[in-house]
Amino acid sequence: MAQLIDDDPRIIEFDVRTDEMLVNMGPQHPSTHGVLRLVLRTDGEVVSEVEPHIGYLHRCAEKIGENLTHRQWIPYTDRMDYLAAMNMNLGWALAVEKLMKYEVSEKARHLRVLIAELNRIASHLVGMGAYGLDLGTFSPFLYAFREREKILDLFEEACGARLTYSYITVGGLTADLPPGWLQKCEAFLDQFEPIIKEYHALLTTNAIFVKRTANIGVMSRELAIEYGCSGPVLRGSGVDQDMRRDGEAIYTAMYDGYAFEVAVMKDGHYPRDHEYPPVPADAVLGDCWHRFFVRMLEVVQSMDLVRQAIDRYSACKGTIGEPLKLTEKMPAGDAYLETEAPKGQMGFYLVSDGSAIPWRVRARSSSFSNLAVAPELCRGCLIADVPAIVGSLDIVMGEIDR
Amino acid sequence: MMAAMSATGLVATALPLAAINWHSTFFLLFAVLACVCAVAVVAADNVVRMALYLVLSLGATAGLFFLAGAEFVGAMQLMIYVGGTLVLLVFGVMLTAQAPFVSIKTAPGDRALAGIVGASLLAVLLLSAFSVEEWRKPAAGVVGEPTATPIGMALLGVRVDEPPAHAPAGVRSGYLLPFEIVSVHLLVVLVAAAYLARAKRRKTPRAIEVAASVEPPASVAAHAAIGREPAGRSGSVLVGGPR
Amino acid sequence: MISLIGSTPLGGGLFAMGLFTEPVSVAHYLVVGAILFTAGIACMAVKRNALGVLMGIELVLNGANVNFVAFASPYLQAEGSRGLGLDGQVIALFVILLAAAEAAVALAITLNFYNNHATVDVDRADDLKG
Amino acid sequence: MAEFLITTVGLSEWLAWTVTAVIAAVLVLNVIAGGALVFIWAERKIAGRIQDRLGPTRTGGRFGWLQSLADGLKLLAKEDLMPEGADGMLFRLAPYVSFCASFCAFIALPFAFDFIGCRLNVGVFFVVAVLGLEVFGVILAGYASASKWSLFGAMREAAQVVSYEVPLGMCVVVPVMLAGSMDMVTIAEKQAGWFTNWYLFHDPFTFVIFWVYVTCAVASVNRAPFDLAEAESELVAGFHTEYSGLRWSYFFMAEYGSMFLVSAMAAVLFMGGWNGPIPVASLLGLSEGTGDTANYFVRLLGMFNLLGKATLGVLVMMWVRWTLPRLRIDQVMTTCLKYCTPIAAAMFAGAMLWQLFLPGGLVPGLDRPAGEIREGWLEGPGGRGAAAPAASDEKVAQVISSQVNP
Repeated sequence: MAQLIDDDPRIIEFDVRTDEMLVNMGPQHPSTHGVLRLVLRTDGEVVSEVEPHIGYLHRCAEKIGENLTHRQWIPYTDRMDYLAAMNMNLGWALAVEKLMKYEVSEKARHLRVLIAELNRIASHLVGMGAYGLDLGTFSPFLYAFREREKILDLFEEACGARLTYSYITVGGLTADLPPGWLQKCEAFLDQFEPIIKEYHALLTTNAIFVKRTANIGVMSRELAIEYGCSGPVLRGSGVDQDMRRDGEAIYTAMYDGYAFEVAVMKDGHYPRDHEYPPVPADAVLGDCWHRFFVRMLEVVQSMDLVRQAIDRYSACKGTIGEPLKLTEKMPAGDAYLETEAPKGQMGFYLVSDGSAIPWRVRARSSSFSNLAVAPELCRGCLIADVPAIVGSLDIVMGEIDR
Repeated sequence: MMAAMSATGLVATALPLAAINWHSTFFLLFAVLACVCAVAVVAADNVVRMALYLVLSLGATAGLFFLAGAEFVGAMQLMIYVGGTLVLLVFGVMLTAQAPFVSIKTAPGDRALAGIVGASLLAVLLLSAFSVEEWRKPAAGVVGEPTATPIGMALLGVRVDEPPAHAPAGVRSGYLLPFEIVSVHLLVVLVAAAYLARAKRRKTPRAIEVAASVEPPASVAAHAAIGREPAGRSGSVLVGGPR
Repeated sequence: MISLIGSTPLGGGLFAMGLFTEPVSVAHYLVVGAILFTAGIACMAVKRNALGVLMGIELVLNGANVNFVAFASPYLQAEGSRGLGLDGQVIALFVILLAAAEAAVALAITLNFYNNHATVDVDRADDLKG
Repeated sequence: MAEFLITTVGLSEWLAWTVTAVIAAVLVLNVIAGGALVFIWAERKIAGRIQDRLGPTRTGGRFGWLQSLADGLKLLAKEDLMPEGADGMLFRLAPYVSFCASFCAFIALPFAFDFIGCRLNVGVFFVVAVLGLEVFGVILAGYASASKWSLFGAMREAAQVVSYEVPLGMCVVVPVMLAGSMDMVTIAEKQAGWFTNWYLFHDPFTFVIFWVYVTCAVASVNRAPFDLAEAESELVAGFHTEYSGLRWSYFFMAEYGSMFLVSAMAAVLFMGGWNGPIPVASLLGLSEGTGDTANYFVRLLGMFNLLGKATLGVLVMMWVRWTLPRLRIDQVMTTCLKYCTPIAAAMFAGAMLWQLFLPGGLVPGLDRPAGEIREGWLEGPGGRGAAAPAASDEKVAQVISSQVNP
């Protein structure tokens, strides 16, 4: 052990006697993604310790869920990961359906995939743009939002809302797609595809971006698993896990027949289904660059999935069916289901006493676990690396604080 | 108001304004600035303020150099002296910033004593400054454009300027040797400064102790840490990833 | 503006001394140099902060420089006098350079002092007394 | 100007000089203040266009011309806040220190042959020195704000500026060496004629060192990707976190003033100053001495040349800012100490050797005024000789030979 620490090139002794300083980063800080407060213990520019303080956005969402019927709680799930509200709706709806052993129609299933994957693109676009902002470049942020706006336009047309949709609901979806929507969606995908190259040029392969992210905040496989990280953060460390493939049957059944490859580095390379920029030489598996890159890959992956879903959905005859009644009684018992939200594995747990109102509701937030690893990653980094690392975890405070 | 205006008009008419000598006026401006700021350095207690006054004083002195036609020396003063003071300022902030705006007070007795001694010293200096007739005579007038060429040539060992009137023959040398000596001297200082400021790799066992101390305490309440006395322990920290 | 300055007692006094109207002489510079020098000496004597002492040294050197430049300047010489000529300026130059070097060394000393005493108060440097 | 006032208007001499000085000062001040307004507007429009949006569109007509002015009014009306623990005097003083440093440097900047505040014999040196003073305001602001973020910003700025002055100085010395003068007017004059005479294209070394200069200049005026002192994603707003209203805007005027200044420096040192790429004036038969009106026209043309080049430099800085992410502090220092400084030193040596062995350049046909430089060194060596007549060239040569070969 002594030998190990001694060889650690990170340990440097300065001649100057220095004092440590406590700095509050947040809750009002440009790069803490909402109201996260980080208390940094720094020695000059070097951060020796980071402690996240959360709870500034706590709204008792879980407790509210215990006073509403299952479908009435859907709008509250919107406000968890408000950047991927569709996926939150989906997670809760599936959990309730699991308890009720309810199965939605084939057409609704494909529509759910379509909508959820489209929202995954939107969420990753925000993550990508905001990450650029964290590293001090503003333009990619607006490029990302420009495309996200188009997705929001599509959503608006489908369900009338642009941020908090409540579209996917228990027993199906609130409405079917309006006519002509699919063509618009395809048009969007066609024009969006070449723009991804722009993002790669502006960020992924940019020399300064690589310098700022490669080999920064390296998280080993073991660390990622120990802290319960999930989603792109987990896959960025090289762990091959994706709930859409490895999850419970009721969830994976949704993706039955869909071809997609989990965006993770296997045998030293990423999936080669499309043309991607090469991994820079400095990047180490598990660093900020890889987490970012996995997100970029998932954007392409989700585009593929959306295309497939469009085909399947339009091939389906009939209607998507009606969602369950607001007061539909649930059987007594409990159910827990984790789904693959854009930020990671989002779990919902509910216990029912036989009424329409769940007796207990709990949510397992992916961002919560992903943020928990930040102190480990930030130990010994520079102040400028703190936004880079926290940004690469792509957290949403609405989901952490619930 | 009216009285002030009429008084102004009176003075304005009474004084030979046409004979304003701008050179002298600017001299006065810079001289007053330099002197007042120099005194302020003595009077101030806060290091950063002292440094600010010092910078202003040095800058005003550079202005005096420009007025005296020593443009190169003036620019040099701005660049080196003032730049050097900048570092001083940074050190001032770093070394005394345990609490905001700490000042190490001077005892009033010391100050009074210094005032007396300083006043007498100033008196002696002023006496000598005014003692030579030649120094008191006003300047003869404007001479040709100053150039930095003679200084440059002199530093290369060649004198192209006119010798002073009373200069004995044979003592006019270039400054190549001093120039080289100063260069080497500065190099030595540079190396020494780099040596002092360099980051050292830690030898053996203390690494463990330090690495352990970097580990977070079991419950690090920020408030408790804020209340902690500034330990001032010799810094040894983890820097970045394995770059 | 000038008349405004002239209307104040101080400004009027300066006018009376001919400071606005007469060309400056070497003695003017010498006065400035003397004040800077005295301020520097006082600073060195009075300050307990090592950095303050350092600033005093800078002021002293600067005061000396003012004299050198004044004696060297052809602008300031009276009729028939040529002063030091170039030599004064070159010496002033060397003084500036060496002052920079001196500041570096002094700062290093201060830094070591701070490392050993956790203060820059020079009165605390009394470890050597018998 | 002053002569005109004395002879034509009949003002007394001191009044004429005062009026002239005030007019010149106001002009230069307007270059900074007006320039800052225009550049801020341009920055917003450019940033908008780069980012696929429009930028300001409404205020003052179609293109939002008056947006900066409206912002200025807003800043004027804004409450001036000061943190409770701040050092009041330093906090108030800091923006002015920054602004004054930026303003003072314009004194020695030649806009055209005679359009210069004060033709200093050591102009280049002066500008670099004074520009370095701007950092004082930043450090004072950072210290006096009593905010940790401000202090971080100030310390970063100090480290960065002190480091980048070294390669910047080396870059600046190269044109000085080629021209044999530190006078910016002389340096620009030496590059008259076609653009091949620009020091940028003088030899390969100067071409490389120009880009080093650009890097260092961007770093020394704190623009992205080197804007660590105000890195908004890390340090909230760095040294001006606690500033608001007019004081805050002074920092910005200083920043835009310095941006313009270093760009104008690049134009004078490497891109011929007021000499355009094509010597339009001399092709038209206009040159110095063909009459007052012609002279004036030539100088006006030269001024637009210089302003154009400097503006181009500023626009490039904006382009860079809206494209690149920010470097980290250690990477900024690495860039300076491991890349810029050695490259600048090597290029300096290279340019020196080139000047020694190939003073006429590789292409013999080019009319390059480089060869006459060495004689130029000995011009006007009377130096400080007050009463004595300026020594002639022969005399200097004689002095030199007598001292070099005793």
